Amino acid sequence: MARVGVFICHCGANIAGKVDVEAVSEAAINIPGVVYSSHQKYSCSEAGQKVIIDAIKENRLDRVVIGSCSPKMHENTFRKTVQQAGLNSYMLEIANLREHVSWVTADKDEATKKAMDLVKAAVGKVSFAKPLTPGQVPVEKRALVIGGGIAGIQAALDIADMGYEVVMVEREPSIGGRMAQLDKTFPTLDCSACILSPRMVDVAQHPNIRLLTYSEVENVNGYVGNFNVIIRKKARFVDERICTGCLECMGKCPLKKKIPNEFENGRAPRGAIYVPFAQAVPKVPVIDKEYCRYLLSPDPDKVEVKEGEKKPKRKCGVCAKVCTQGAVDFNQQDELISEKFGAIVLATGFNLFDHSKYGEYGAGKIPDVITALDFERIVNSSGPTEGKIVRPSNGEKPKRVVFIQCVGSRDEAKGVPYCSRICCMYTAKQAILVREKLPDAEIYVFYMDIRAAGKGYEEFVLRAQREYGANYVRGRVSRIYESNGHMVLKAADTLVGMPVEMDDVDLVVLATGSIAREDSVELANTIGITTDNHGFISEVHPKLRPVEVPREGVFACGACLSPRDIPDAVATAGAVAAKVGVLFSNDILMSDPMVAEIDPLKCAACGACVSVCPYSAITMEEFRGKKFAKVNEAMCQGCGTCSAACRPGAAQLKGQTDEQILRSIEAVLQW
Amino acid sequence: MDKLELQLRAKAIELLEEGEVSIIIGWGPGWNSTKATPVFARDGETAEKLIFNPFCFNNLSVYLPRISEKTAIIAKPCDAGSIVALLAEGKISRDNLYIIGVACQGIVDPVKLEAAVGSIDDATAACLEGDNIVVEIDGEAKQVSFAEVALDRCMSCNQQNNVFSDVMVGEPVQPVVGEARSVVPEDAGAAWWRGFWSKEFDRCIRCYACREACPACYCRDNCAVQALRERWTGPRLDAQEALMFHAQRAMHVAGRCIECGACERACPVGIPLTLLHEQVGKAVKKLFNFNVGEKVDERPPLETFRKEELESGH
Amino acid sequence: MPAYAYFPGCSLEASAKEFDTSFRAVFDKIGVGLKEIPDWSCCGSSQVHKVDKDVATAIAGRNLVLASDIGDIVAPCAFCSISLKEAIIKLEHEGPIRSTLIEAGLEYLPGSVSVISAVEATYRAVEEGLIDGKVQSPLTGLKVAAYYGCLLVRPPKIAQFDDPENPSSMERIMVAVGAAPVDWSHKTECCGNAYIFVNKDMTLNLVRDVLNAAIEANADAVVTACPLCQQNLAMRQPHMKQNYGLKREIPVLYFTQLMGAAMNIDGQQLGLSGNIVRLINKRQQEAKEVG
Amino acid sequence: MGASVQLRSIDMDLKKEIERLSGQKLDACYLCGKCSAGCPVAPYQDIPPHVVMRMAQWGSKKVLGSKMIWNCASCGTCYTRCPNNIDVARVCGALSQISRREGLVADKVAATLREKFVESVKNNGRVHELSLVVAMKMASRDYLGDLDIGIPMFLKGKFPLFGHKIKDLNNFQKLFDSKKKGDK
Repeated sequence: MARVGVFICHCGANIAGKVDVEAVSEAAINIPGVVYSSHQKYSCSEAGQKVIIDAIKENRLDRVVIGSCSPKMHENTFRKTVQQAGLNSYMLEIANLREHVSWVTADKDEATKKAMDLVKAAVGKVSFAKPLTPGQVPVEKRALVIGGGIAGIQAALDIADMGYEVVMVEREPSIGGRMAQLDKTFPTLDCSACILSPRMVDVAQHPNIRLLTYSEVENVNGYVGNFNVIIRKKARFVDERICTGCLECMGKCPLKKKIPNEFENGRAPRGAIYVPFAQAVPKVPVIDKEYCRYLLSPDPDKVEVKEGEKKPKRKCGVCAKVCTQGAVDFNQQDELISEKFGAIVLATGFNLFDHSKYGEYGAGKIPDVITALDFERIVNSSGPTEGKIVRPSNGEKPKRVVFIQCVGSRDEAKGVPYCSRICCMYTAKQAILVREKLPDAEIYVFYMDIRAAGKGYEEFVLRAQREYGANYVRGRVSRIYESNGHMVLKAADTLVGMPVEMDDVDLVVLATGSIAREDSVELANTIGITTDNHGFISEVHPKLRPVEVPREGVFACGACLSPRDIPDAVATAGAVAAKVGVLFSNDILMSDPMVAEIDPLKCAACGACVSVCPYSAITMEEFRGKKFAKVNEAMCQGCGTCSAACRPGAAQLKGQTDEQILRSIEAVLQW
Repeated sequence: MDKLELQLRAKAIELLEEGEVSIIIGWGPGWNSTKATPVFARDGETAEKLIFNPFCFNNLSVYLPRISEKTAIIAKPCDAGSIVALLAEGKISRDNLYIIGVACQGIVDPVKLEAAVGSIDDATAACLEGDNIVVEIDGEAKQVSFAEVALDRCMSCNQQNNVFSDVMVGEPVQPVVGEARSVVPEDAGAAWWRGFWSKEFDRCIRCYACREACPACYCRDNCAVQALRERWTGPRLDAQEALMFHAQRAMHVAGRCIECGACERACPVGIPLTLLHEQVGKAVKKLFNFNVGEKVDERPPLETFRKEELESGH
Repeated sequence: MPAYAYFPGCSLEASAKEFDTSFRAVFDKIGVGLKEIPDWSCCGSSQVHKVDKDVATAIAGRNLVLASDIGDIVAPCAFCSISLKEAIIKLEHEGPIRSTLIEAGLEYLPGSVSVISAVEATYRAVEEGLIDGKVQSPLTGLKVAAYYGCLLVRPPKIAQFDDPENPSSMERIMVAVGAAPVDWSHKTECCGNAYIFVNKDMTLNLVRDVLNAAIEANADAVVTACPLCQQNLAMRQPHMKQNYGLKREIPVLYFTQLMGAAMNIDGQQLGLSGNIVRLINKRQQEAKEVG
Repeated sequence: MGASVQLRSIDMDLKKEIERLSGQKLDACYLCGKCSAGCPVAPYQDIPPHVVMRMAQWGSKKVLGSKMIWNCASCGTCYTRCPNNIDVARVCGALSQISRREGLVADKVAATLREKFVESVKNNGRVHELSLVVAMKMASRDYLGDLDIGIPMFLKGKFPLFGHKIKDLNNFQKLFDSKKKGDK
């Protein structure tokens, strides 16, 4: 017969304020199997833990129930406590009397009764607990960083500096990310490229970092310390080992001014063979197979030639002809690289809201209504206008410039209820840049609230207003339309409580908000983690575990978690590096023993568990002609799905067996 | 002799002789002519016993998961559905299987037949003549229209000539036209069902014939109720525990049951189990838009995992 | 022949007669049947809605029930179509209002009927090619400003048709009859609806802005699909020219009137004035000379 | 509007009544002003829509005396563009109902229009435009204005002297009388 001890925690007044802890403790002693029961003010305190340890020893308890807060908070604490008393740490069950009872139940008597039921259930469950032992897995001390923006760069450099090997995967031809597209950065106004490009070069030159650009992660298998990742290295058609970066080829491409350059947000052209921008790392061009004439023309070897006809020749191929190194290789194919990693870092960044969803602002069709990212390129001296602020419609200097904030932020109707956090600041910065370049221009900023919480941020916004003469108008713009070569804008000044109208507007800059990458959910699925409603990666705990995600060994930093500015992206990247360092400081990891196991004698070999397992942790085995399913304990995450799907009850989650669950229910039902 | 049966036997013998398969599963004459019985033929002599008529109500696919040699099976449309379901689960291998489909115009419901003509255990002869079933009992030939005594399920079947098979035997047929007899009132709510099943399950003697006859119940010795857990699915003759057993079985075959009715026909105390499985089947159809027995490459919906299920989005 | 349940609405019986007659004539020509809903009543319009939204839903519901035997409803007036559309959405969830209807001998079955406006019905007909071959004298050279006003495409959750900020269906229809739609800024600005009686100054200001925008875009005429828009825009133009800075007078027509003209439907049925007919002829002539 | 609003006197009953009649959640509004910005009639009113919303959030009775709540044209511009999916026209409608009940109508002419319109619908099943126009002319005391428009329309048969009465008027009027069952 089990000897169960019950300990009811007051949690100060958190539990005791609503639950009659004494009554619960007294009732517990009458539950079959319980030989000891008491209550304490704070079970998690050192004194409280001592009471538990002493009681276990004195009363020869072999199982423990603690009625306290959520196991999420203190399960680990109490596991160690019972272990100190000489018990296996899994001979413990926590009845959640705080989150499940006192915090959510209004009536005192009801709360006390519910607490008693939960304790009964816990006793029922723990009575059938079995000692469990954690397994051991070795750690592959290499990190994969997905995304080569400022967050990924920082994380990669920090991890590499600790002496661990890093592979960085970036899907664009160059690293640099969003920050590379920016002109100046707030609130210091230093040049974005000037502070970023040294870091990019560091990545390229670091002996511990291997850079895979123009590459994407295709599949992730395995578990913490032992991930198997398949990376698709897309065909670049230029051999990175040979190319010297002279870029002679780019100038000769007949399409050199024909294709919108994504890096310039489509506001400047590129060729079919190109590097996205001057400081690109690596400075090796790619050939865009969607456009390249050579690659699009039919392969003569594959064309059927009728008698008497000439074999067709492939078109163009100029780049290959001008390359002195012979680096252009039209026969290159996508390459699948399979690598092993101990940790994965997500730094996939963000996208900008598509303002064509705002019909009232011209749906992207009015040429002089541009986005903030367009503005960054226009104002940048290496951008399409060499830094001259001009109206896209006619190339003239604008006299009246209007900024509109919260376009695709704080707009529930457009599916983006959240604040993008960066727009207030970059709008102030852009207003300042307008004033610097166009001393006579009128500048207006339509805003709802100014959110400038950050070091030097509020001062920066005030400078935009006071020193640079940006007129801030509190109110949202309702509509923009063209009239006589200019724009008319209908707005409201809510501080005076009046509608206002503005004629002869020359340039409108929309502060488009941050959204998740369009394929973030897909990526999350590939990696086996989750996103929030908006596609941002979910962290384990927003306050206490802000860079960990619910799959062990996977971390995230930067704007793929939520909208954030450069300082925050860099800070989280550093945090991730520290977390990876902690992980890699172990040679061996202890795995959670609460994993599934399958009784081969009960298994009917239906395969349901194999097909429902989210982590591909179950395989079909055969022994002497009999098939049965088997769990790979290192890959199992203990979700219990197999156990639910298993008809004969062969699959059981250790520590949460059918027997334990049924005993809990029976205890509550008082069978 | 029926042309269809001749073809059937010829095909079976051919398959055996050519070594295509080592065993043929089909129906043969039972201990009385209203009761066809399964036949397992390994030689031509046994294969000569094969028959097919409206009394062949067993779903023979129930034997497939237990046989690992090369097998040919004679399948009517509903049995073929079971075979598809078993293939979809990977429980049997297509490579080891040769399916002889038979065109089927309907099967006699023994309960209806008995109600119409009296104790069919005493029948001395029975056959389908035109649109009527003729049964001879105590020397008296009793005649009843086929539509009157056919299985409800056959009235709504539209697969009679379209059987998932390697070869089809028999001429195309017309389905039997009649009306299904539902005992369920249109407005049946939870209370009605509770009353109905407590009455029905009170008769259950826990013989497990339903389970044995069911092609989806291949767990056999590993069946969950083998645990006979006290107070849950205990071994007592108790309507509640019987309900628990049958409800559990219904859940276990949900998304895999083709509602062939083999369980109901096997039940010695006449519990209308098909009704239970139909109810569950409707829910599966509605929730997952899944038709059991339609595709060989789609696992049952309750046995699949999609990555979206990892809480992404919502 | 496909057939709609036709809901003319109060205005089309009176002040907007030519919308009624021209719409019927055009649909007759393209072979789409219109069966008037027997004993139809007020749509529940925004005025009733503001007094009691449930009563408005109930009286709109009456029309839905009466139409359900005929088919999907086409309601030319923008107010009517939006009221009826909203009622469909409301009645889905409003059991008590459905009970009220039952008390009045009307049982509404959710999903039994749907509602579209005249523009939607015409747009569908154009897309289905029903007007192909019916346009005998295309309105070549005629520049039209398609005016949607408010409730034809708004609010999008209820209207569920076209783009609320930059609609283009009427332009598509105009192209189909050979006219040249102009791009202009005020196609969805409000005309002030019935407030001409309440705040005349306000309404005339709004109307002036709309018309001047069409004039600036060089339109020959404005086409509408709403009785209130047409009347507000068409009437009082001389007065506005004198006192409100209206740049010039400009014809304002129902889109169906122009369609009818392109299909050679008798001018009497369309209610077209001689001036318009002459304008159309002039543009056609000019186009011929240029082309 | 004189004296300051005592915030502790938020009238929750009024606020709830507005929410019930309008079906809109007032607290969803964060007062960005987009409704006022696009509202075609706002420039001609005493207060713009977002101020109506703010006062409604307070449950301030002052809003009942506003002209804006009577002059909303129900054009749907605000609702179409509102970031929080609020139909401000419905809020104005609810406020005008309460305003009429409390005798605080600021725009008598607009109130008459509504009253006559609904009366016409209730008595005939449809609106008789001519009687509505005449009633409005009387209410606004603009007896002769627009005669230049009205007379030709009348002559063209666009203003039939007598309205159409629907046949099933009896049942139709029941739709006005029976109240929503959940109301009491």
